[in-house]
Amino acid sequence: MMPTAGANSTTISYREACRQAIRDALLSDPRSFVMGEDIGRYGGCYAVTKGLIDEFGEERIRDTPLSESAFVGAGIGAALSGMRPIVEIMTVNFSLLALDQIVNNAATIPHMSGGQFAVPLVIRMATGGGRRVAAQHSHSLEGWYAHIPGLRVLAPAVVEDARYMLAAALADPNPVLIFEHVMLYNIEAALDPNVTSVDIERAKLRREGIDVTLVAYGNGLQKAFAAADLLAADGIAAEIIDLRVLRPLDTATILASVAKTRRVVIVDEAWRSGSLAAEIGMRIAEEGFFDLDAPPRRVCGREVPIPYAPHLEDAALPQPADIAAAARALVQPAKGRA
Amino acid sequence: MMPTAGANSTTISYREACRQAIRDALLSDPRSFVMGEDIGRYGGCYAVTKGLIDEFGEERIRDTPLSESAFVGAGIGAALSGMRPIVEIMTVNFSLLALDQIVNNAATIPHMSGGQFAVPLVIRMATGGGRRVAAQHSHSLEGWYAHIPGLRVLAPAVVEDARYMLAAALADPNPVLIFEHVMLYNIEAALDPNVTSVDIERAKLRREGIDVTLVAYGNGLQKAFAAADLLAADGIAAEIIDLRVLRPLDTATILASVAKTRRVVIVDEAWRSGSLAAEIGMRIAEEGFFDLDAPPRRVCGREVPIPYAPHLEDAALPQPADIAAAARALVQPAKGRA
Amino acid sequence: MSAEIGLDHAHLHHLLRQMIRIRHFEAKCVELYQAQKILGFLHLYDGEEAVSVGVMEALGPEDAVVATYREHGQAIARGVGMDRLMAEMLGKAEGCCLGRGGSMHVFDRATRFYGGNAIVGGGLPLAVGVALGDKMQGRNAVTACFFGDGAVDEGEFHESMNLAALWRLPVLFVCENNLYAMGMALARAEAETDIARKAAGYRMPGVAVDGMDVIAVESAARHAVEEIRSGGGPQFLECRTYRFRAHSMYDAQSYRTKGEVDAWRKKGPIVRFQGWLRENGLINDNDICRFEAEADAEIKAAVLFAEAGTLEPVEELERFVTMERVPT
Amino acid sequence: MSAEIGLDHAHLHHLLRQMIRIRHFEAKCVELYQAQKILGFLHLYDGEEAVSVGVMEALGPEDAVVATYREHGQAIARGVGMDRLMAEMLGKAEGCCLGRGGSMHVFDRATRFYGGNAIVGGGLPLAVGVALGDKMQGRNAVTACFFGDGAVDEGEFHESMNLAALWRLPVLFVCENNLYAMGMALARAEAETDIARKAAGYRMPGVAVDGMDVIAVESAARHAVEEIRSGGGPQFLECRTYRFRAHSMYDAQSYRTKGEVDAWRKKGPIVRFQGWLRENGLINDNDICRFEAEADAEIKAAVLFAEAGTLEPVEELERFVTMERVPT
Ligand SMILES: Cc1ncc(C[n+]2csc(CCOP(=O)(O)OP(=O)(O)O)c2C)c(N)n1
Ligand SMILES: Cc1ncc(C[n+]2csc(CCOP(=O)(O)OP(=O)(O)O)c2C)c(N)n1
Ligand SMILES: [Mg+2]
Ligand SMILES: [Mg+2]
Repeated sequence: MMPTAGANSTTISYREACRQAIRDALLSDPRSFVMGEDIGRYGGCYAVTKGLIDEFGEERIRDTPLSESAFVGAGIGAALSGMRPIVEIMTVNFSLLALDQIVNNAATIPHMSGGQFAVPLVIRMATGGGRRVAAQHSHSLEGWYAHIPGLRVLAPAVVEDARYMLAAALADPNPVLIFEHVMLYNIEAALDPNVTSVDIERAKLRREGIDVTLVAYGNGLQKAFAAADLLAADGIAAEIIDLRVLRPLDTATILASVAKTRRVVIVDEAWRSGSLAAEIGMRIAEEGFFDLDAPPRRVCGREVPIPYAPHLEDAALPQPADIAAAARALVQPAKGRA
Repeated sequence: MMPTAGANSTTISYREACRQAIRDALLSDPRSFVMGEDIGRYGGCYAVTKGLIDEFGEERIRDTPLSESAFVGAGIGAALSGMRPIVEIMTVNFSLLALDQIVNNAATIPHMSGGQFAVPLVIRMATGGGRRVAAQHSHSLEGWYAHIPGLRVLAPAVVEDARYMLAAALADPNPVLIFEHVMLYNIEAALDPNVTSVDIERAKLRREGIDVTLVAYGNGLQKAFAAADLLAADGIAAEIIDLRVLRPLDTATILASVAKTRRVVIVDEAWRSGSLAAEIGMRIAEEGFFDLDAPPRRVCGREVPIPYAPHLEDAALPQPADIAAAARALVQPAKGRA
Repeated sequence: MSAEIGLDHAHLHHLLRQMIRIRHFEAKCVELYQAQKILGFLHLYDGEEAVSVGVMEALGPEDAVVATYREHGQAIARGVGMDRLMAEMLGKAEGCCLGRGGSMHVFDRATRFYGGNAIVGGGLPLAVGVALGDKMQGRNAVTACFFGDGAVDEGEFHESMNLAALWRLPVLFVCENNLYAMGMALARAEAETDIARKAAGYRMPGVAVDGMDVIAVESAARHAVEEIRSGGGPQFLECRTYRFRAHSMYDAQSYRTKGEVDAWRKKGPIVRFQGWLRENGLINDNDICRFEAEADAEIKAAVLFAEAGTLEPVEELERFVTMERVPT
Repeated sequence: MSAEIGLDHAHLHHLLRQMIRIRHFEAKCVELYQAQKILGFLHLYDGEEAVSVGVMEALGPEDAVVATYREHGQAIARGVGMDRLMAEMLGKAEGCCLGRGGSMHVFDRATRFYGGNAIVGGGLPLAVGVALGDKMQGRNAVTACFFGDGAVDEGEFHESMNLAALWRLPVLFVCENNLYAMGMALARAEAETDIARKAAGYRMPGVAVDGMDVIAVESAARHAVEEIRSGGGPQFLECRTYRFRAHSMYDAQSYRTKGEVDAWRKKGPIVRFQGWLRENGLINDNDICRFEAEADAEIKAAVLFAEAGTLEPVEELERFVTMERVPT
């Protein structure tokens, strides 16, 4: 197999970008290794690590038993002892089994030890719904992780971020979680040859507009773009902010856009109550209150376990039309205000 | 020992109220039983279940091994097979080990099974900081549970609710989580003999005021009262809303108060980013935007692992003076706006 | 009731018929998946039929079952109707879970089938609880808990085994050891690969049985269930079997050789049992053809039923997120 | 280095001195707790001193330790300075964790002491990881992981034991079996109460030793560490001991009888070892008095150091929530 197949081709997939990022890390830092379920022989449940075991061997591409708590904790311990582990939890759905290790050890030890120890660990996991795999396999719980002091939480929504966020994450002396949305692995894009790194600090303006700001992340960004196209047809120019970094939140970039458009719709596939969208909306209300011409709005997942039936799952997740409708209602209150 | 010691006395403690509530449940419903760590022989880590094993025996006061995932899951299974389990997780800190069972089974099975099965389960746990037990034992994660569809989440902040919420929770055909704040067990109050039940639907107006609304829950309520006294000294009349029910949120009661006072400060001991306070603030911004004379404010826990050193823990948690200051800044912008 | 299996024709034919029903049902599922009428994951039981068929024979209607996400065979063997099962796979409102659960989440109240569970190991604590509830309510019921070799790696396995043994609960732990957890070979996942032996660490009686031999599975299960019913506490049954197909419909199978798969296919539960019945003159080709025809007819009807099914109205999406009453 | 313990006076005296230092240190902690200078939980090691003292003798500076929340003894035996330890208990900035961790969270980089952990079982995966990291970096270091009998109930025990054995990692699992998890007697918590035997379920060598006999603990630990260093993979050491006091400072002790406690006190690690040394003329009362006086002086100085300590400025509260660099 060709480890870097696609690297030179003009466009690559999000999946391939993730794979190349991991491969770069393994080539550039002998302390790095990958650990997780079925990442080796199987090639990764989403084929992200395909072929890496052949190139780097079983020591550095470490298949683990089904023991989320133990291998995530082992990643923390390995980081404490000088390694730079890249732990893969197949999906966020299974990360609940490792949550104690992440919250009580990874996020806590540096502060609790008075700065004696750092935990330079990266944990990657797939997240999100849309694959028709029902309630236990479709969670969008990245917002929970964004609640935890000590963690940095990333959500690459474009191929470029999938390609370059990992290197920045590994350079961070703190535990960094990377959430790859299951619906993004197959998207493709051409990489700008002049870009070889990205920051993991700032949100990013992905599309300029003057009428309303759409704040989104992960798969929500795709939907925001689709919604912006719908809005454009109505003569509404939507500005799109890609959060990119879910913790710490880059509030400044969001506020600057809202100050310009004076209206905001926050897109979040997670359950509405207690969603990250609530935090973003509240920050806008706290700090941008007098810039707003209309209440902040959010388009979130319906508060139900995600059903298997496609028409029900589609109804449970935010869709471009919902986002466009919410934006329209803000821009054209007369017509739209529900 | 006297199982109902204090039952007839005028005032009882929050701890005793919890104990009486459990005893009532055991006496009134043969399907109910208590299961958890050290609830029997030891009498409960906060002495809530003290003596119950002598009265009801080991079958119904079931000491469990240190296996949070297994005994919480067992509670779910027992509920499925017709029992009415009252599961105690010593503290919310350990509930992370059982989170998979709560999220993926308890909260999901009724909907996922198309309504074939209900999970009439009550899970009690202690929560919160303030006891000088440092980062791993001081979490305020009830907000996370309030994010999960299918659960009802209660936070008794007064002795009356501690005394009567359990019965309502057991009557609910759905999984109900009750969060008892560790700093409240010793508070005392006289029970109104005319009150023998409480609802688990509505927030409650605990103090009337016209200048600003303080929204709080759990131990935050105590702090809100203290803050209101400080504010009263400055001639500011604060209205206090006790959330009581963290899921589903009673937005109407909050909005009604805010419509009156036009200013709101939300108190939450949890970490600020992604806190329940964010959800409440966002709902006010969404639905009460035009009622507000000033931005919604929140006073939350600092975003740090809770330190052991008392002066640091106190600094990490919201204090009455912080709440009063935030309220003052809203009411007297000239003076206070930071 | 005795652990001796009635070796009369009727019973033997019944066992074969059950395995054929499962095998053919899933073959149809593959077609429907390729036609994109079944979506998401589809974990086939192809090769493991003898396990569920054998174990379910030992259970009565009062007993309970906790299943995995590879549960079509478990459901059919338990008696879940093919029509409602197929409708579920197609996401129809006529499905046993209104189409909300799909392939991985089959629940059926009538047969006390407490669900396919898609979190590996997630069903074990649940099974312990169902058994606890039954015991506290004085029912002499057994809960059969199915899980794979991979689930043995999880902490929930350890906690649940201990709790069941400690409280002497009526649980039959059935480990479907097909030697792989997705692509993870048992020997690469477990320091101790003799799974049945692990039961000893909890003072739980445990045996390993040839999971490709439906008679062996049934008699071991009957024996275990008798022990449990007589108040002996939980039992552990490891069924050594093999998954003939990919983990879920498609995978590169880079983790095993074609030769390994072919060798196991020759030991397949149906081909082997059929052969044994033939050799002993306990069945003739007409019988087999009839069973297959009957199964195909039943499946055809199930597909018709499912295809003709309706979609749950989107307005019902939030129904049952919270229940209004506890169903009885 | 051989598993034979140098039974010379110096070494024997050292062992006794270490146990006395721990016992007296904690006696002082009780006073400070009653004076409300130590707050929160305070889990005393009273009665269990021989375990840490014996095990730490088998470790070198290159080795690592993962401790529990009952870790004063573990920390002192490992060589954490009493002054910084006491300052930590008093919440002072001069404490090893700046006063942020307190009694349950002693960390010390200099001795590779990876922390007291207040989540039962939470340290086991960590220890597996430290050992994995050391092994991958070619260090011939051993990680000693301390945990109680209650931690054995947790799923993390199961997962960590398997992972360490599967990957043959240099971990010494030290179970401090004091027969109770808070008020939960081992026999009420575990179906199999012979903890050492559980190691077999992971093909890990495991032995049980009299945890009240410091010599027995040291030689068993030395033997285990040698095996680990020679590449034999992890070892399991169950130390049978007893907690003389309440779980944490105060509890009703409704879960055990006074008689039981008194019987164990007679078998106490210090009184017993002292007696044995005396009988064999290996020590005289002056030595003992001297050791006690030295310990008390050291403790007095530690208390003075701690009392004189400062409070970390509140402005520093958010420092180290995220690190600017990885300390080396
Ligand atoms: C907790 C958890 N981790 C990982 C997964 C992903 N996953 C689904 S099935 C599977 C393999 C399970 O193997 P086994 O238990 O042997 O059952 P089998 O599929 O072989 O029947 C894995 C890893 C999951 N569903 N749940
Ligand atoms: C996961 C978890 N559950 C419960 C607790 C509460 N708790 C603290 S110590 C303890 C007993 C632990 O017993 P053991 O492991 O035997 O250690 P010992 O205290 O006897 O040294 C319990 C239940 C906890 N800290 N963590
Ligand atoms: Mg398997
Ligand atoms: Mg113990």
